[in-house]
Amino acid sequence: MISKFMPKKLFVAAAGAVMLSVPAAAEVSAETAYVFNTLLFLVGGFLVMWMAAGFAMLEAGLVRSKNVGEICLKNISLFGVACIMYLLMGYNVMYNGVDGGYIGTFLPWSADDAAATAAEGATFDANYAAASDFFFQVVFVATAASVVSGTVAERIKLFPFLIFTVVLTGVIYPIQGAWQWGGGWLSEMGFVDFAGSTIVHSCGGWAALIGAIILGPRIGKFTEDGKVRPMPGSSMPLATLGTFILWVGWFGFNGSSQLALGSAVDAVAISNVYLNTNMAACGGLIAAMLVTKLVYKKVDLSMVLNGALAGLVSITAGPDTPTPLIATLIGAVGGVLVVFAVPAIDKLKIDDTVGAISVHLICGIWGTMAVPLTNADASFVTQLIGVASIGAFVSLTSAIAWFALKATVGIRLSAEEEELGSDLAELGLEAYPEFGRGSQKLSF
Amino acid sequence: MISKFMPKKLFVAAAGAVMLSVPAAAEVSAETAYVFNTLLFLVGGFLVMWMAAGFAMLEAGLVRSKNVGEICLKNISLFGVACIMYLLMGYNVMYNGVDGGYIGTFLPWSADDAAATAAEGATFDANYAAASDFFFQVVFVATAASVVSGTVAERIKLFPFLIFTVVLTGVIYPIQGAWQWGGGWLSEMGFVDFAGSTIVHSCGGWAALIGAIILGPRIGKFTEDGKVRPMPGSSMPLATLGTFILWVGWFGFNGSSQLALGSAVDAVAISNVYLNTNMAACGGLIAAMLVTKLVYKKVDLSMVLNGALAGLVSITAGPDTPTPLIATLIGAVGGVLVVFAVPAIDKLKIDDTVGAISVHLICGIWGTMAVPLTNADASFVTQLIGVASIGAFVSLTSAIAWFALKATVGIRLSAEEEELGSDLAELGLEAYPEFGRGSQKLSF
Amino acid sequence: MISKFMPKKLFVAAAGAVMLSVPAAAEVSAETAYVFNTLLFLVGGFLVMWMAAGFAMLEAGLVRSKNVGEICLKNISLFGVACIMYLLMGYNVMYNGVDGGYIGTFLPWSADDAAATAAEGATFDANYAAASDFFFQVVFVATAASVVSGTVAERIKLFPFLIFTVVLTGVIYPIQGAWQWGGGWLSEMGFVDFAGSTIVHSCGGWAALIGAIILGPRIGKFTEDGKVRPMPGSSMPLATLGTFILWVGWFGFNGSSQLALGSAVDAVAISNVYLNTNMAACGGLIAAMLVTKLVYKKVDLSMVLNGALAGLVSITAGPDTPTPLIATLIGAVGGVLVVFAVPAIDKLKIDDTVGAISVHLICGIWGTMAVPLTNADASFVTQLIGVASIGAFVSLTSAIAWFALKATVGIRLSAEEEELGSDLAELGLEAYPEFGRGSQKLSF
Amino acid sequence: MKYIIAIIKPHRLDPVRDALAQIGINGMTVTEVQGYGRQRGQKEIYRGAEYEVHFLPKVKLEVATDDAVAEQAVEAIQQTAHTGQIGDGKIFVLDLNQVVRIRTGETDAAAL
Amino acid sequence: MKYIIAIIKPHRLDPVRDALAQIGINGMTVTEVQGYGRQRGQKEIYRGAEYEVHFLPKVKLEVATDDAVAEQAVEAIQQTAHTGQIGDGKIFVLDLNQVVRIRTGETDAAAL
Amino acid sequence: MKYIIAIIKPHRLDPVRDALAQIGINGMTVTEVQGYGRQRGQKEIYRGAEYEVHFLPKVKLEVATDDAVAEQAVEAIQQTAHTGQIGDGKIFVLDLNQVVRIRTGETDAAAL
Ligand SMILES: Nc1ncnc2c1ncn2[C@@H]1O[C@H](COP(=O)(O)OP(=O)(O)O)[C@@H](O)[C@H]1O
Ligand SMILES: Nc1ncnc2c1ncn2[C@@H]1O[C@H](COP(=O)(O)OP(=O)(O)O)[C@@H](O)[C@H]1O
Ligand SMILES: Nc1ncnc2c1ncn2[C@@H]1O[C@H](COP(=O)(O)OP(=O)(O)O)[C@@H](O)[C@H]1O
Repeated sequence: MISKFMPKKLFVAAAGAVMLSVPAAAEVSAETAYVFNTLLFLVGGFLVMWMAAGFAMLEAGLVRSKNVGEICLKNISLFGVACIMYLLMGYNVMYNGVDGGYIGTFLPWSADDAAATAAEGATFDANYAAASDFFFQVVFVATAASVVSGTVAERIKLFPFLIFTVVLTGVIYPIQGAWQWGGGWLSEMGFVDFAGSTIVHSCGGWAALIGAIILGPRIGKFTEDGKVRPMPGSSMPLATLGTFILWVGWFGFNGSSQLALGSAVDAVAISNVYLNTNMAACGGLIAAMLVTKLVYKKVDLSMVLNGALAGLVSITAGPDTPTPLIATLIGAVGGVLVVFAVPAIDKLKIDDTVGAISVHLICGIWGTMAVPLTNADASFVTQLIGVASIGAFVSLTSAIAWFALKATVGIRLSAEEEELGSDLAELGLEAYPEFGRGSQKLSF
Repeated sequence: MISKFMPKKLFVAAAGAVMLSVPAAAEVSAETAYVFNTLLFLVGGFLVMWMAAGFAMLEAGLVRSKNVGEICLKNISLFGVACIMYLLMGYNVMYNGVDGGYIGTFLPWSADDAAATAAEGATFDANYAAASDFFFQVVFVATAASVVSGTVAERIKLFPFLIFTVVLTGVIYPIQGAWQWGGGWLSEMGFVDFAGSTIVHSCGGWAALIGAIILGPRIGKFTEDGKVRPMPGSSMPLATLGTFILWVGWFGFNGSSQLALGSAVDAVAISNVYLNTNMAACGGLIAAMLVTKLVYKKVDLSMVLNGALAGLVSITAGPDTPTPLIATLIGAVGGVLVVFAVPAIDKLKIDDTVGAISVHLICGIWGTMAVPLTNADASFVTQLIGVASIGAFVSLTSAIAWFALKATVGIRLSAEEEELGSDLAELGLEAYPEFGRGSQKLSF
Repeated sequence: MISKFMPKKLFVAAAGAVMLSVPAAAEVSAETAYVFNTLLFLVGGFLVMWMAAGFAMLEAGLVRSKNVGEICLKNISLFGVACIMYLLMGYNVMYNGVDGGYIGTFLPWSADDAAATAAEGATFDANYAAASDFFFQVVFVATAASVVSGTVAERIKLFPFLIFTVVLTGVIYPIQGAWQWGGGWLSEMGFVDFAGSTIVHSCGGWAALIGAIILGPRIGKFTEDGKVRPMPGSSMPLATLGTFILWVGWFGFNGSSQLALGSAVDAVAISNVYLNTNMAACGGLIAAMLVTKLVYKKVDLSMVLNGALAGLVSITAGPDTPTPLIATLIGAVGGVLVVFAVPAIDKLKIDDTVGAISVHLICGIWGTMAVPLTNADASFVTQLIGVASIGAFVSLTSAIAWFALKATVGIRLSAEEEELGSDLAELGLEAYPEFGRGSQKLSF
Repeated sequence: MKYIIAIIKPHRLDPVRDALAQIGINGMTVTEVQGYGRQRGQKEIYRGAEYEVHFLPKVKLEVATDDAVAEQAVEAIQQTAHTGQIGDGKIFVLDLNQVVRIRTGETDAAAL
Repeated sequence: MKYIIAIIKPHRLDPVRDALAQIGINGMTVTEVQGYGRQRGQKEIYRGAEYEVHFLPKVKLEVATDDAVAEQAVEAIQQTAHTGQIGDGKIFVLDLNQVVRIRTGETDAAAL
Repeated sequence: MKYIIAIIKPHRLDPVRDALAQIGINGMTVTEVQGYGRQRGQKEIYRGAEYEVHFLPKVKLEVATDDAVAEQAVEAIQQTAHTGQIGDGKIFVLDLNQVVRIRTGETDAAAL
């Protein structure tokens, strides 16, 4: 009998003893492993899907109230677009027949689970249900697109942004993804990116950077005498909530990127990934807090939130190999980076509304380059090749897409619409109709 | 050894190879299946429980600020009432001894796990722990009740609403649920409703519709010259958050309605359900976005959010059989329906504060009728019989309950209280005491 | 073949039959159990981690808008501090070599999974991956610290608070935790605290109580003529959201405290814990609602939210033994307690900004003392000894820490800073810059 | 010219605007204010402690008019804002020296 | 009659209201405003960029009084709102021609 | 002395403040208001129903000045707030009897 009042630790040891006395098969059966793996994808999938809400809340908190409705709309609709495009072609461009090359096939995805569900002689080599894999992969695509929406917020037009999302999620992301996760040339070379510091976060970050440059800064962001005029976000608690949501979702993002839960070895690996992911976020936020306090005398909450995310992005390329303390440090470096990257990008007169370039691009690079520190299978040179080639590819293709949109439908709200706010201009409603609109004008 | 730097796809194939070489039993053992099934219910249960927060945030975002506190209170307290009533009688009315008939027994629920926990000779025929099943079922009841709260918001009195919830969750919902999920006459007839488009969503929708009619519209909603006067919701980001929460919760709602995870066949089925659920939401929101843009020139965020939910409700009756593309289309039809249903219901002078009738009733019917399109085991006629009989039953019993409440304790706030707001009238507090109350009066 | 259109209940019975006909090993294999247990910790861990967001939102909703940014910062940074301290020493102080005594060893934690991951002859006696256990344990520590932040909000200085958190999570919490969960003297004596009514919630509660006394009330909270001046929270929907988040997280908190999922017996136990946890929350909120209505004529939403949390805290010491109805009642008593405790603590001129002392300390004690009612293995006397000894220890050590901080760096904002708000004073920003700051002054 | 300041109940704003339009006044400025007077504030309750909110939400209307219309305007406001219940508000009339329309630079009567 | 407009620090509102009540003034209208003057604004920081918020939260009090009480009222406000620190605010007194109580139609002194 | 009330477009506030500073006026009080005039409100849409928001966000500036500067101030405001588009706003000038600086008790010219 298992008595519940035993202390946690001891009780478990006791239960262990009980377990051992059972003369059971020690191994995990093939079908059980199949179920475990599928479950890992499903749980990981809903956690990463939940990150879409995190981006929405983070960005809604960091834009001014006259643009909050539109940023909510963008975040939910880009998720829809991403899922549909990945289904229509993205998945197969990324995974279907890449074979050491550069690109898969432009075909819609469909499931093939015949082997595992055969009435007789079922085999479980596929290791997981096809749709569970697709579901897990598709939520990653949306993450890359979410990065972009934050940077270009408050001045971009809605539909041109969504068209860019179509291109990003249907073509750009899958192609560079194919190079690594699809088994393309980068993976053959030995590039390491466990859950996507480069493939997801930097990819989104490059697209955002190019977009911000082509789009130009918000009106009034940089004064004539070259100073930065801050435009404080409308709701710190929403930004905090968004950060927490992203943090939780990241356990799915990194943890389920182990891709298998069917053995003790996998269970151990995933546990380490969870813990390292958590510690890197802690390291990032504490570092950002201390540095802002030192540099600015006050602790900037928006920076601390960015710091936590910076930690998470930084660990994403290699959450499996460091010890928890090293993971904390990797995250902490990310947190420091972000505190200095945000004003540096401002100095370049690039207007990144929510700091996404600093968080996802800069820390995505840092995280990728940090992998060889704890992973003997990775080399700095290969990591650098991966970062640079994906950076070049995404920047170039994004630039083409942004310029094409600019030249045709136009990507930017008119000055009048921007002044009025994208909510009234494009949605015809207000995000907070009862909370004293117009007040933001008094802040300066 | 499993090397982490291999690309995702290839790595999995390799791991598969390793697995196969293990001379293990291929099947899932009975006890392992028991644990898997129980786990499926627990994970599904906490996800669906989380939907209660989704309804609370969605509705809090869509009512005016003077009623936000009360809508929060209603959403959390209806959850409490629903759980208690389902424990006291609802579960057994729905599942205990229906046997092809119309109703179970009015008895409190209690767990019987003796077979599985016997010290010797335990058997696992029950397939899952009793409490995990109850937990999963009980969160569905609350969902049905949440639908009602949104429609009748901003004018109904708190306690009469809760008394209606007692009746709905203790009697009305369980009886019609017994007809299908309890193994009653509808299930014998071959009605198909995988996770409750009809049994949960339409059920709540009918109760809401009847309530809205009996209660009458909010003061000022319809002007004397027959025009609709919009009353914009107080917080678009909260409404967006609520929608995302519901979306995430829906993976539990639909996914765990497979009711078993103990085999590869189940794992495949659940994966398909997850993916289809996700795609239907995407279809619904994109369709709603495009249609509102076409019809109104602007994209109404509140409609897009309803569109996502419409997609989710639409797929709920049959998320297991369509391909993902068809699921997207089923959701898209739901998204279009909702865009036209909302103003149509307004035209009928029925005041549905958050659009719950359009989302849950209309799309619940659509989703149920769409099942035969992809499921050969379902027939249009039987589906229609199910929709109609449940519609008639819930409408009738709801009407009785609403009228009885109206005739006795009264269901509506006084005009003065409604003007003042239900927060001050019934809670004696304000939801946002510092954000300039009264400003909503300036919107007209 | 499994046909999906069968009613839920019947379908499961049928699936059960199918299962039985398979001539599989009935038991759960040792490695499968290892994976299940690890999974239990990981899922429980991310759910409890999510509670940090719940505390942040609850507290952000219950403080005035001029302090919302700082409370968000405190909640996210205390999580970071707690994780780092527990890694650096807390875990080993609590679990490493306590052996019936009072304290473990001051050493950083590190994982040892060699047995389970050995290439040959792997054994699974450890029962779960080390990091999954650490991850699950560490999120509990943060919970204890979160309790404190709510009570001392709106007047404490940021860094002194964080230093206190260092002491609490690195030393105070682990030592008293060692007494019970670490296998120390209390556990040997037969004290029962399943998931931490005393060890987590009361521990945080005592530290909060002592902090509130030493810190003193907020300016203006108690008028010269001895009356209480309420300072209404800035956002009821955020407080509601926080409560829902905590509720969901609690399934991980209590459910995964079963510590094993590798058998039907465990699955049944966890299911009961889930259900009882849910019912206790329902009981607490409904009781608080009815009592506030009776006593104050109006239903105070903030109290109902506290009531739900009170129910959750109350059941936490013994969610495994009661029937669901008894669990509802245990929660309901908690809900009633909190309604009377809040004004009582006000009368003592102790200023508990969010009611955390009432919820976590008072109900933590009640929950611990209620265990013997349904658990034959527990005795009132031992429970009392546990409550009293931990209360004495935490109060004493907290008092030392608070006084030391007060005497050195100071713990309280200047009157001017408090008046201005901690956001402007310590963060240099506003949580809601566009929503009419200053308006709170008009409430009186 | 006159500068009319009227404190009214928020929900009377729309009717008052219509009434003013009928006598040819098509410009006004509105502010949300908090009023204190004979009408007692709302009793609120928070966490077991009751308290009175002394100030009640009102709307302040500012209308600049010609001397000729001023009397009519005051009457229109008084009659339309009137509900007969305590807290209906007050109308204040001040002398106005000069008016300028910013867009055109027109002054006084022409600027109204 | 006089129309007194006072710009004061928000936290002085309650004492001022009490002081006015003591000299028999039981009606007033209050608005949240932003003040600009000698008192410098708050330095805020956001994402690494510092900036000054020029306007500071103040409260505007409007009180209509009889000529007889006006002086007393001004004095009461000045003394109670006074903290001696920069930014204490200003009192403006204007002539008031006419007052109407909306509820009753009473005018002038009777309406106050 | 004069009490100048100006209703302007919110985004012109900063330039107007600068312009006033240049003629030596360093104090003012600002309120968010809703304006109604020739400029038509924004069409908004919500859940399939269109409606017009009649009131537009404006900013109200209140500046007390010496008689000597008043004219200059009015001109500065008119010129700086001017965009030439409908809805630019209005300036109202009232007589001001008395000013008190709360901090020092100074009155009139000295208090400005
Ligand atoms: N002396 C005053 N000066 C300025 N405003 C006043 C004055 N007296 C009343 N008010 C305003 O008029 C509103 C209504 O006054 P109140 O005394 O409550 O009702 P009534 O006018 O019906 O007697 C108050 O809320 C306040 O805004
Ligand atoms: N000329 C003015 N016209 C209108 N309001 C003014 C004027 N000068 C100052 N104020 C108001 O008075 C407030 C206090 O003025 P300030 O110069 O900061 O301090 P002090 O009155 O103590 O010298 C300002 O914030 C502003 O609201
Ligand atoms: N008679 C009036 N009294 C008070 N305020 C007025 C009056 N007429 C106009 N206003 C204010 O001036 C603003 C601009 O007026 P409007 O008629 O729209 O444009 P314009 O001044 O360019 O003709 C209005 O929004 C309103 O706030």
